[in-house]
Amino acid sequence: MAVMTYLEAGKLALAEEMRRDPLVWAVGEDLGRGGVFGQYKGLAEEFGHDRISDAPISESCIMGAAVGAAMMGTRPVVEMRFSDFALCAVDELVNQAAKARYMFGGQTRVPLVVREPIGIWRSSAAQHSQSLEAWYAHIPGLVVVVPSTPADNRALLKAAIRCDDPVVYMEHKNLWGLEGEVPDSDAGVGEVAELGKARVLREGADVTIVSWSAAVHSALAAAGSLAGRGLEAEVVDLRTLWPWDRETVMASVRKTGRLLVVQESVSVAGFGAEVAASVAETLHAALKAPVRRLGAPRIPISYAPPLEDRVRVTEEMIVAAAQEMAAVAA
Amino acid sequence: MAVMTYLEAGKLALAEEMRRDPLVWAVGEDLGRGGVFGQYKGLAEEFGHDRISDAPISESCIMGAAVGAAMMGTRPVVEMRFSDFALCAVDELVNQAAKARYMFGGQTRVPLVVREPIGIWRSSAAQHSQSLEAWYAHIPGLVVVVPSTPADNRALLKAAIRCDDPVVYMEHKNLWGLEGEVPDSDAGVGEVAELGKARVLREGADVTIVSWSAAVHSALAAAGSLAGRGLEAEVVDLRTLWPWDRETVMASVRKTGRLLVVQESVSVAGFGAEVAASVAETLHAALKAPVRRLGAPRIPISYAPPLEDRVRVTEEMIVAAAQEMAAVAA
Amino acid sequence: MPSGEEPPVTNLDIERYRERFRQMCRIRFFEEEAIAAARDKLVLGAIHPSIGQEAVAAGVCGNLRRSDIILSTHRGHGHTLAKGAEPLPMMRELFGRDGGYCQGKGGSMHIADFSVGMLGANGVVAANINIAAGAAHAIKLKGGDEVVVCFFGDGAINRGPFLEGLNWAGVFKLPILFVCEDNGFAATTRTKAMTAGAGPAARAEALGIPASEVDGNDVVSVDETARELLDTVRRGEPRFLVARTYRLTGHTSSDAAAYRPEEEVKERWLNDPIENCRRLLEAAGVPAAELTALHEAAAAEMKEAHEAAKATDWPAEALAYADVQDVGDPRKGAF
Amino acid sequence: MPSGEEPPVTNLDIERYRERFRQMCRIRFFEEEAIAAARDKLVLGAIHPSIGQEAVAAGVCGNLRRSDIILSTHRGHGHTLAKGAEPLPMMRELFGRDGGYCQGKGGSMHIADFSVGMLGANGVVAANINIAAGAAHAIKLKGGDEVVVCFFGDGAINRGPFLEGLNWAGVFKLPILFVCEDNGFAATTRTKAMTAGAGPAARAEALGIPASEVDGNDVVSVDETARELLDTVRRGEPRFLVARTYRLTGHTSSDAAAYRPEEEVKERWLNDPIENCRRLLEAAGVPAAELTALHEAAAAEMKEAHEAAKATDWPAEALAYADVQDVGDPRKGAF
Ligand SMILES: Cc1ncc(C[n+]2csc(CCOP(=O)(O)OP(=O)(O)O)c2C)c(N)n1
Ligand SMILES: Cc1ncc(C[n+]2csc(CCOP(=O)(O)OP(=O)(O)O)c2C)c(N)n1
Ligand SMILES: [Mg+2]
Ligand SMILES: [Mg+2]
Repeated sequence: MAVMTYLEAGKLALAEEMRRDPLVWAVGEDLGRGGVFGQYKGLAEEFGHDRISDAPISESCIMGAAVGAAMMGTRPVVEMRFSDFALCAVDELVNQAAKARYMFGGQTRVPLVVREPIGIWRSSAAQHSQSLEAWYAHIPGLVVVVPSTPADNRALLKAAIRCDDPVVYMEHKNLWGLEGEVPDSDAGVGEVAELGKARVLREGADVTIVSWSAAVHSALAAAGSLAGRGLEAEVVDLRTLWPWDRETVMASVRKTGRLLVVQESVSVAGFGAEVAASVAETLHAALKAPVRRLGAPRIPISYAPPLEDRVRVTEEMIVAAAQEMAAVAA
Repeated sequence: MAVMTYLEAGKLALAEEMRRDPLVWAVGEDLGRGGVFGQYKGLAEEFGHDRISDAPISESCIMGAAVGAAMMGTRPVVEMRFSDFALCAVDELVNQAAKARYMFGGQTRVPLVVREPIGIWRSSAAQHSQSLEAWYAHIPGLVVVVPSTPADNRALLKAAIRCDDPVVYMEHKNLWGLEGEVPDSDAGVGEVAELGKARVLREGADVTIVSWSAAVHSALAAAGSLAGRGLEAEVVDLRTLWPWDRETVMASVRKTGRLLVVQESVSVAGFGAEVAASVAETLHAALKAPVRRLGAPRIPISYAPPLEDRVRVTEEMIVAAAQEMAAVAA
Repeated sequence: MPSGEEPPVTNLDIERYRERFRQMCRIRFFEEEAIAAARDKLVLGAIHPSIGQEAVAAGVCGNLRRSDIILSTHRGHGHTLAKGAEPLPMMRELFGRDGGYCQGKGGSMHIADFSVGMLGANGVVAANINIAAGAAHAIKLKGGDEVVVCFFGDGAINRGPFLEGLNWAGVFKLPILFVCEDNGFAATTRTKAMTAGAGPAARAEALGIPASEVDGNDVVSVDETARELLDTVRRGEPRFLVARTYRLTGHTSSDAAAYRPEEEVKERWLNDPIENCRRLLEAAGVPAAELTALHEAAAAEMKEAHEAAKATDWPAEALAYADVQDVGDPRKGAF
Repeated sequence: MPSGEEPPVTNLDIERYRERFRQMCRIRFFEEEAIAAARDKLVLGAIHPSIGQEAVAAGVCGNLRRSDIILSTHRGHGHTLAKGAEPLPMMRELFGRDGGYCQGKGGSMHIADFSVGMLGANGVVAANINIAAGAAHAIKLKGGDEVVVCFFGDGAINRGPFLEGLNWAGVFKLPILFVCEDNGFAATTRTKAMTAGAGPAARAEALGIPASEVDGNDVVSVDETARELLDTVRRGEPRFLVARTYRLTGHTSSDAAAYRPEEEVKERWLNDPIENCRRLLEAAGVPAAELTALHEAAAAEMKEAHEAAKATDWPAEALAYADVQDVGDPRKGAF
């Protein structure tokens, strides 16, 4: 075990996969000098500028070229800088990458990873803060990964790179500096994740809190507070949204009888709706309280902190919601 | 009342609004010769080529230019041809149009209408058949309209054009030829819809079927069959997805105790999840059966009819689902 | 070369152009069969015939190896055949039948044959340009000597990917030939009316890609220019070719093209690339009967494909769920 | 014009360039205050200073009427001030305070002042090009005689909207001046390395927009060329201006720009557009003291904006829910 940041863990994952497989390469703006957050720092020195490739400010072509390069047998890792800029490349991702294998009757695969840093972070405002994971979960052909810890950023990124499907890989900008233990390279376990498996981060009998990405940490903090108030929350980190781990979620809710989904993104038509609707469809009779979602209001993200804060789901909100849910049964 | 097609009703709405307001104009590829489905046929003759404007194959610029032209006080109606091509203009719609008013602190508005024909239609395959209304419902700042009848295509398009917010207006390609009664221009009522109001198309006490766009017609047909089997379905056509008419839906489900959402689009993370989750959150105790969604599987849309058909929600599926739901309570 | 009075051509590579003639005939008859089948509702979705443009497909692709790559457009039957795909699985795909190249999932606009390096038609105008740049990028990364040819229309030059993909090819010095088939129209619109500046070649040059222009209805010009350009491309430099041509039929098989004068079309039929080539070969001494035989053989081949496709079953319904993705495969019930 | 040995300029329009000098000083000091405030964490999000590029903003915008329109970029403080926006509401916006131009919702990258025709900075590179084309389109439709100026960087020319927006302006003959500020860098990357072909002017010309190039550190050249071009633009023809300049500081206020040699930057500081202009005015007979006074007044003005912004409250929290949309307004509880 080594302690490292979420950012370093992602870099380690990429470096390890590039060492393992010469067909893995990364491309994006400014990568040669480390990328906008330093996630690629030093990699060009080891792998050269062909494999840690700069790109013009051409998001469509970065994504579209990755599709072509993936169909030709390489494994591109595409850096979009901010997930918001991936909106300049949606045709390439949704109409091309996601559909090519199917449309062409299985003649090809598009093994690419699109890294799309998401989330609210330091007054970045409306065009640099979005979390649109729900969009990609809706698109057949795409895999959606949303790591919340350093260990997962290594294990999931490695899995994403090895995956033969196009993967939308959403790191949360506010987690870059988060430190945590990461298994050693020769540990043999925990190094490469299985995509589609949630993790129960904390067990509890009273309420299931399902979350992903940075919101997991608020959920965990809230679970801590709740425990002090006599309420045991089970915290499930989905880790991947497509596929999402229905079994783990259902098992937990079957036990607790209560589901609270906690997401940073806009609640309306967010992925939490899928989880809540699925649980309501499947476990209606087992529910001790109605399913519930917490997420951002349907407003753009502001620059000024007091306004930006209005879209955040806080520990207090989670605690309050869980308590209300427990009170229903009481 | 006059009988006309869905297509003609849309054309009438645009013509009427263009006559009323000289600042309304339409722009898109091939509009001068009537547009790809003939929705603009004859309009250039009446309004000239400046107001029924051709465009280069430049979806980004069509959308982006509409944003600028809207901020400058005109009211562009943007034609995207197939909603799939709007994926070439997502930055312009989501990062620009939807956010400009907010980001700029209310200094401007972006009164544009984006017409995005959606849906499965005549073996159009994966890149010409999508229905991504859920995406736009998730984006703060956007209004989302999904008309299902000729009368609504007139009344809702007129309302969309008069709306000061950016409106994603999704006509269903399979409805172009649908005929129906449309109020006369001087009727005074029903001419311009109020956005955000659902319509109860059929009353019933046993199950609420919520639907929108072309799927409404399958829902209605199913309700007819169900009536023959002693089950009275209430069919609610949402008409707009943002805002969506929670009150009407909740009132109906409060009465019937059962919610079935019927959508053509992919079920996973589709808008049906929002409706189902909201009802489960709000009316848990009043439900006689679990909420339920019917929608497409998470697969791209095929070309060959037997494969294409596999994503369709049929009348039979709706009937079966409603009967199963009724059986729960029985 | 519509006139019949050329001097006898002496140094024409007869073998070569007989083969091109044959290829053009095959393309023509494939599409005529497809149009007829569309009328009979055997072809399901929209098809975009390339009738009148066959010399571009035949002239360019005749210079490619099997391992070379092409990317095509919505109007891609010609490119696909010329790259070596078989008519029967193509026709089956258009009919949405079992054994179609895409198992009936794609149709005309998504036809592909990866086994001959045909990486797909595309339903989104200009989207193939970036994908092609990426394919060439992969070849360079892997150190191969294959080339990529990317076909697109004159309407595609107004989409952003034109700029992004050409710039990309220039920056990374990729082995790619861009071929702009300038048929004067984008759907019902005369492309010129919606295009500022001097056109595709000027744009390419401004993006650092040397451009050549040829008469796209003259298979010899296309062939010779493409051959030369492809030599350069194979050495790792991108090139651009504009082929001026004309779409003799409508935008789709159901478009009567009423937006253009009949005389214009009539006149353009006099410049049919197949007839141009026939005249050339005849002038070079190839017996007319030999050419007629090639012509008829092509007709028969495509008629047979039509009949055979018609006799084929629909694909198995279960295929609808196949080949979506491995992780999160919908067949595993996770939806 | 870094040298100090020019012959005395006689026909320089002293009034005009004294004003430009003043404007450049204001921009410089605004940004220096903003950088200092960013160090103190008063400015919240990323800011992109235009230090060294002031002559472009001052030279171009000095030729505009209040009713004319500009669209700017992430590096837009200079354009905004030069178009007539006030420093205090700008600074408040950077601080995220009440009374900021966007009520604290936008910050530096989304600053706008519609009352003076400044239709917004933009956080997405090149996105403003299409929006600007549309603004000009609206002017033409309404029959106005305003013009639109669209600023963007040399990195923006590699995005699709560059092609689409310029083509649009050419096709519809719109009153728009595109201004490419070529500072040699796109973030940490030398733009040349990622740009094929001869650059922005050649691309514009290929898209049918006549292009001019000027020394962007010489406010007189910028001003004179812009004036001329804008006359043409006001008659309804699009034009393109490339201003060669240099970003003297980092990409953002927190970027040390270690990716470029110190000597390069040092040398470029000798070509500071403000000092260039000062020398020109002095050579034309303007007393040094007068220029120093203008300089100091600008410094004082911006210091005051800084102090006043700092003393301003945060915006009311309820504003978070305002101005999202009318229909489906989140304040109506519909979420
Ligand atoms: C992005 C996009 N916009 C619009 C269309 C609709 N469309 C299909 S073909 C076509 C015309 C294309 O013209 P051109 O590129 O010249 O090719 P041609 O049809 O002449 O071969 C259009 C507008 C599309 N498929 N994709
Ligand atoms: C579409 C998009 N891609 C990437 C970025 C990140 N980014 C912000 S500024 C910048 C460099 C822009 O370079 P240039 O256009 O030359 O303007 P300059 O910063 O030099 O003024 C980049 C890559 C962005 N904002 N938008
Ligand atoms: Mg064409
Ligand atoms: Mg620059």
